[in-house]
Amino acid sequence: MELIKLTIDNTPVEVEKGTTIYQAAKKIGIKIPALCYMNLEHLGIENRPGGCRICVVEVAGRRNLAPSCSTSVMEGMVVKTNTPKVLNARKTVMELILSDHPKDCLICPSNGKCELQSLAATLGVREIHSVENAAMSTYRKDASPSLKRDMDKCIMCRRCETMCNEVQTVGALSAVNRGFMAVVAPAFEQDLVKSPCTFCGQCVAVCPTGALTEVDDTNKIIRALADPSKTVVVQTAPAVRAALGEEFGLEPGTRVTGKMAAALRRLGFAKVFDTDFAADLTIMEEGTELLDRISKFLKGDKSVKLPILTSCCPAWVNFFETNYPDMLDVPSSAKSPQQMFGAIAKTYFAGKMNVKREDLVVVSVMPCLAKKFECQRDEFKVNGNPDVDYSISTRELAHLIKMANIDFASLPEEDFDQPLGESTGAAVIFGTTGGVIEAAVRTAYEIFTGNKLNKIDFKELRGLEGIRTASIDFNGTMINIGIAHQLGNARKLLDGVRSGMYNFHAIEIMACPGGCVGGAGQPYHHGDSSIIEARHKALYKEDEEKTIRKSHENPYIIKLYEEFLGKPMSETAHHLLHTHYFDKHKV
Amino acid sequence: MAQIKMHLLVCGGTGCRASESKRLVDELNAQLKANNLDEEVKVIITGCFGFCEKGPIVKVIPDNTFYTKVKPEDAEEIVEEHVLKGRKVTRLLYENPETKEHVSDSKHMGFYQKQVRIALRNCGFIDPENIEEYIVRDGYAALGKVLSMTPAEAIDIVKKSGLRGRGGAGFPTGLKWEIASKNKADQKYVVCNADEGDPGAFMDRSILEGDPNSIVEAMAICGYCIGATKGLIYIRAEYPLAIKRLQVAIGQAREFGLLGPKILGSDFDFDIELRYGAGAFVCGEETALIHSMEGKRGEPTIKPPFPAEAGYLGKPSNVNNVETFANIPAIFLKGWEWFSSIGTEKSKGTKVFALAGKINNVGLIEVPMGTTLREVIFEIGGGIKGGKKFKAVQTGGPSGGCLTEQHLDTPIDYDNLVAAGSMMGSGGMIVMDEDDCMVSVAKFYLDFIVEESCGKCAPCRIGNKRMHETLEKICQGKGTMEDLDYLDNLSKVIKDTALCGLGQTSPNPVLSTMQYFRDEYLAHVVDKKCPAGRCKALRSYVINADKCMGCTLCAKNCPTSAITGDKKVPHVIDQSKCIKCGTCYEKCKFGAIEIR
Amino acid sequence: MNKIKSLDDLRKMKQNLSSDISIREKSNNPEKMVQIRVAMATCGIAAGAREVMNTFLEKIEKDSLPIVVTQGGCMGYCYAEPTVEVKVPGKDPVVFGHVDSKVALEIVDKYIVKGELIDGILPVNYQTIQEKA
Amino acid sequence: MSNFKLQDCHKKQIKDICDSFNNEPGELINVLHKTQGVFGYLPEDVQREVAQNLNIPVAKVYGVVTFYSFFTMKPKGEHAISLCLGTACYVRGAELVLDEFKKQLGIEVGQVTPDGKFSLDCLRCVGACGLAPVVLIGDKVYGRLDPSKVKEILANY
Repeated sequence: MELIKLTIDNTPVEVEKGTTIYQAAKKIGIKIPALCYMNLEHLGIENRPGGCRICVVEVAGRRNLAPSCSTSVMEGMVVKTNTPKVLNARKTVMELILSDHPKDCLICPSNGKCELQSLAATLGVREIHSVENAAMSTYRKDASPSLKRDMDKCIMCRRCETMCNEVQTVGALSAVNRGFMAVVAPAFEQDLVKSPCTFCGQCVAVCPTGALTEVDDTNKIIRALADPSKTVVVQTAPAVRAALGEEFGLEPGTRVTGKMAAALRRLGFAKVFDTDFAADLTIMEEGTELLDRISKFLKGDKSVKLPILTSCCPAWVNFFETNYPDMLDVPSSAKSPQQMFGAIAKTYFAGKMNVKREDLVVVSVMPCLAKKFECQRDEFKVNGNPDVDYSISTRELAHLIKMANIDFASLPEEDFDQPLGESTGAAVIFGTTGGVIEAAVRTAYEIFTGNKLNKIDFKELRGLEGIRTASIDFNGTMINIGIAHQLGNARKLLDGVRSGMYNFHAIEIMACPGGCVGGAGQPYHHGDSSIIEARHKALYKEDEEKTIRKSHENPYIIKLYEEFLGKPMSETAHHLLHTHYFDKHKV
Repeated sequence: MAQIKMHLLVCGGTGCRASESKRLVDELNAQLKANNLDEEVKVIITGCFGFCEKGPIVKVIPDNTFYTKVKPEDAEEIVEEHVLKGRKVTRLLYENPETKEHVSDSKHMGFYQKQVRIALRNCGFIDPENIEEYIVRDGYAALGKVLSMTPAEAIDIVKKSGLRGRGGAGFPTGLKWEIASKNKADQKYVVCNADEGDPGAFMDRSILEGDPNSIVEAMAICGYCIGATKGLIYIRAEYPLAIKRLQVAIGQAREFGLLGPKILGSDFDFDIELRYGAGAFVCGEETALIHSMEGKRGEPTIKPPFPAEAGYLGKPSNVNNVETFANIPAIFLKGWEWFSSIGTEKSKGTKVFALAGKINNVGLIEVPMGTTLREVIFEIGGGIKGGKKFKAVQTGGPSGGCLTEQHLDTPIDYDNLVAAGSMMGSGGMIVMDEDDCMVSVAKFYLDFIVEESCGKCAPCRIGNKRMHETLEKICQGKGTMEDLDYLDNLSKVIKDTALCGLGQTSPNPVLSTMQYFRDEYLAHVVDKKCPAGRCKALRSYVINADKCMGCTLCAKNCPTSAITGDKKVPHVIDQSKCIKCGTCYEKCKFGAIEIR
Repeated sequence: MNKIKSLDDLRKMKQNLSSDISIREKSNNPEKMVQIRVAMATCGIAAGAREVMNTFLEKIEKDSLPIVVTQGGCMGYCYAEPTVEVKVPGKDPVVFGHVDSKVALEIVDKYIVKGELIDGILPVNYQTIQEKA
Repeated sequence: MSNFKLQDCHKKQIKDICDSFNNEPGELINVLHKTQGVFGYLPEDVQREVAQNLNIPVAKVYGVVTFYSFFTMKPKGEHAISLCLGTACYVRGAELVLDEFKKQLGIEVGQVTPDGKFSLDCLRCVGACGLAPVVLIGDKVYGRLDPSKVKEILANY
């Protein structure tokens, strides 16, 4: 590899050819401010339109300023990152951006988390030259069940467009219009619900301002908790425990399972349950379905659809309903853990507690924004009453805790309530890419072969590469597995299956980068993908520390089948835990 | 009826008419009649000779004698000496400024060398829809010549000719070709940028309409040089005639085997397709143009990578504009030595300009690099319309700047124009006179930029909008000195930080007018006056009591009843009610209403 | 149409095509033909060049004159469109500006038939590389 | 927004256009040119149909349509009036001519007269600067305009 020598702010530095000034500066501890630029290096996602012009630097011999994010280093280059000319340019450009940005920071949903806000502070913008009747670019506001768009706050960083098109290949958003009115929007600037949007929320996850945010349901929770006629229970998804701490200043990757349970209890939830329990249940149903299909297939039944696709991820479900309406019978019919939990809570648990369905409020805390959409789907309602009433994000939970004056750091570690709070290590790793399929393999292997696993960890299924494949030896029968995270990779994998390039028995797909740990409801990563990696590692650590690590060994799951469901794929199970899909084709 | 034996051509251009050419014609006719020559000799009034400084002009046909500064009193001598006796009136002949010799034959006058047509060599001379006429004028011979060389040899000729891109920035064409030729790829592309978008420029359109084959030939030459077999012409959809003629030319070239496989018996294959623009000025920028050809929004991307490395569909692509290509066949036909002998040290050859605005001879001209603005405007262009005073000339379109009287004798080339705060651009040249308000002109260009900005980068998207609003404020008489500082800083920051060439040059009209016409800005800001009277808000209509007859016509027509006064008594305009519609000014028969 | 297969073919073709193809096609003694070229670029057409062209064609047809009318590109005299160039054998070409149907008829009747110039001719103010050579 | 309803015959027309460009997404602009040529404008349903045929998101199509000023989502009048606002026309008083058109037609730029007869738009330089100021009505160019000629010109239609 060719090395290039240059100096940045009088410091000599040597970097590989092709490195940008921005990266070279970072190497010697100079953090050039940037706004539109985003590089999730662990995930291979980069947004570099060169549009904001904040990261400009002076390069000797160049007549204008160079955008450091996209200018490659050259031998002997002399770079200055903080001359008066540079500082004035950055400040002036920031002033321009702010001149076309609403000034309602104090009541903005992104207040305190906004990259634009903190950058304006860093750059020292103290006033904005007022031009009489200065135009503001304003647009119609749009709210879906999951996301809100307030494009008045858009700064055209194009991150959302990159996520939606290049990473997710959803194609709901595009840059539209030109010049001052240019903005990122769905076709015809219509509502997202009319677009092929999957509500994966990755646009929200990367938005540096308050232009794209989640629908805030915290007030509904507060009202429900205060209603004496309601029994309010909560379930928390696996990935939440690995990220919630970040909202309270803890290191990324700190697991806060116990503190989270304690906080939820203090918020007033009647029962603090765990979605992980439902994840174990999912494995029972999905694993059985998988084995069922494989056995039939091996016996020569050609009507069987393989590979089986996981269906835990609601954005993925939306994606295939929209893009692959011809393949609706391929994914597992098993509901997602969130919905299985809701269905069991409002039947089995409600019965145990003797609470009427209508008086039981099920709240879920999810790393996800598509879950808000999922819990409102009609097929998950009984007489209009949803199995899961409200789904809030990790960020919303943090907000609730703060609003309720709970000092998170000093909380004790507490356990979940029973019977819907017990879970295995297999369930915990649902929160990261490869986890669902590993959990399924652990159970399917033992059931299929009748042997105990010697080694519970399937390292070949782990990692952060976008598409991974592995073959697992089921005692002589090779089971081929495909894994994809990010919908663009899912599309590639599926197209490969269609074209015959791949031959899988089972495929796990997660819409978000890294799986649920990188979900759109998680604390903002602000472009630092090491945070997602830390959460990913934390979940495997939690799994390792669990005594029970296979779903079918969860005693409460065994009990649930004994008491209520019978066996996996039984009629009751089918009725409560399985679903069907719809053709929602859109362009 | 007697046969006409002689014609006396008298220039009827505006300049000459101002210097009494009309009376000269009358006098000549009277003299002819007096000598009974009016049946045999005819006086003809012609269009402008473009020699207004020496006007009025009289040219005698058939002997091509050229008289300058002819006064009505000279008519008698011309008729008696030249017409009757066949003796030229030496004292009226054109004097060569260098040799001080009298030149009698107009064909040997230096003036006629001011325009040299290379790119426009065939425009107007051949039927653009007939390839045979092009072939007769040595068409495709350059391609034949090139095919007998190696690509490197051919590129070397382009390099030595000194040809620079005619689309704006003036990048050396030969070097561009060399870079594209050196990048290895399974497919490369030759792209012709025919997305002429400068408001007030129509050079490329004229070449495409008048000589489409020259572009087809040049693109094939380029293809051979860089190793491309495909050519694409990106042309404005607003140019239907140019599109049609290109289609005809491409079709005929295919028929003749001058496009397609194995051209002229060589192993070289080349063909051309058309791609249409759809009304976005920014697509003149090469990366934006390429995105547009790929069916995307025409947003520029950061260079590098340059199109020569990764262009159309990610393949090496060479983008040149129409006029650049039009020069190529001529360079190969007549040699690089010939081409590089024309022009200045760093800018070789000629440049086509679309001369427009407040000028008498609006037209398409082609002059050697190094010609001065004065020669272009006052000699070729015939001076300012209506005998008004020259104020500024805008070159380079929205990316250029306004140049003033002090630049009139500057030789035109790439570097001089940039040094003066403007740029060559594609060749629009808009002349402005004393009635034009330079703040409004700057606002006009900003308006264009705001409308055409792609919106990708913040400085251009928002900065130009704010500049436009500030200029609007100044034109409304609400500007402050801080606004001028604001404009100055914004202009510089946009220049330094905008993403593409168009954004980086967009403040030029403001910067150059602020530099050369600061007085005018100050008049708007401090005195709240528009010296040219163009800014409506700063105008006030006042009745001159000495001239007002009290006819009441103005008062009757005033839409806001701002004018009062009794019959036959001078009227008064109430400034608080006046909306400055100008109706009174138009209606007054006595010129009593004045604009201040 | 035969394809041109070599540079020699091209040269031969050039020689074979007399300086004016259309004249050759129309007459046996091309040296006596008068050529009229109407500038038919966008601005010319916008200013009425098509009507002018039609007037010429009708007039020639009616009077059976040995005149050939062709179209050309912009000659650069945009201020004087429509413009028409007339080349009478043995004389320098003359350009007429601001031509309308009336002037077109005058050009034929006066200039071409009688050799009289009419008001409004435009002096040529440039040279091309062909001439300079 | 328009009330345009896509009929089967329209779908066929769009399909034929897309087919003629091999349904290449890269030909989107050429497809839109042809399609606008057929329908006169590009209503929503037409864009959806184009997206469907080229297998690209309709948001992309819309992004392109709104980027280029040549494309329009509003139907034009029977006679589309386009006034040149290029520099040459501007310095020769095109603005005054525009004001007169607005006054005579009673509409603003970008609008269509209530009877659907005229629509008024501006464009940048048709390249007929010698005739400045210039207006295009349909394909016909009127040059050397001044406000007093506007009424007369409109009377031809």
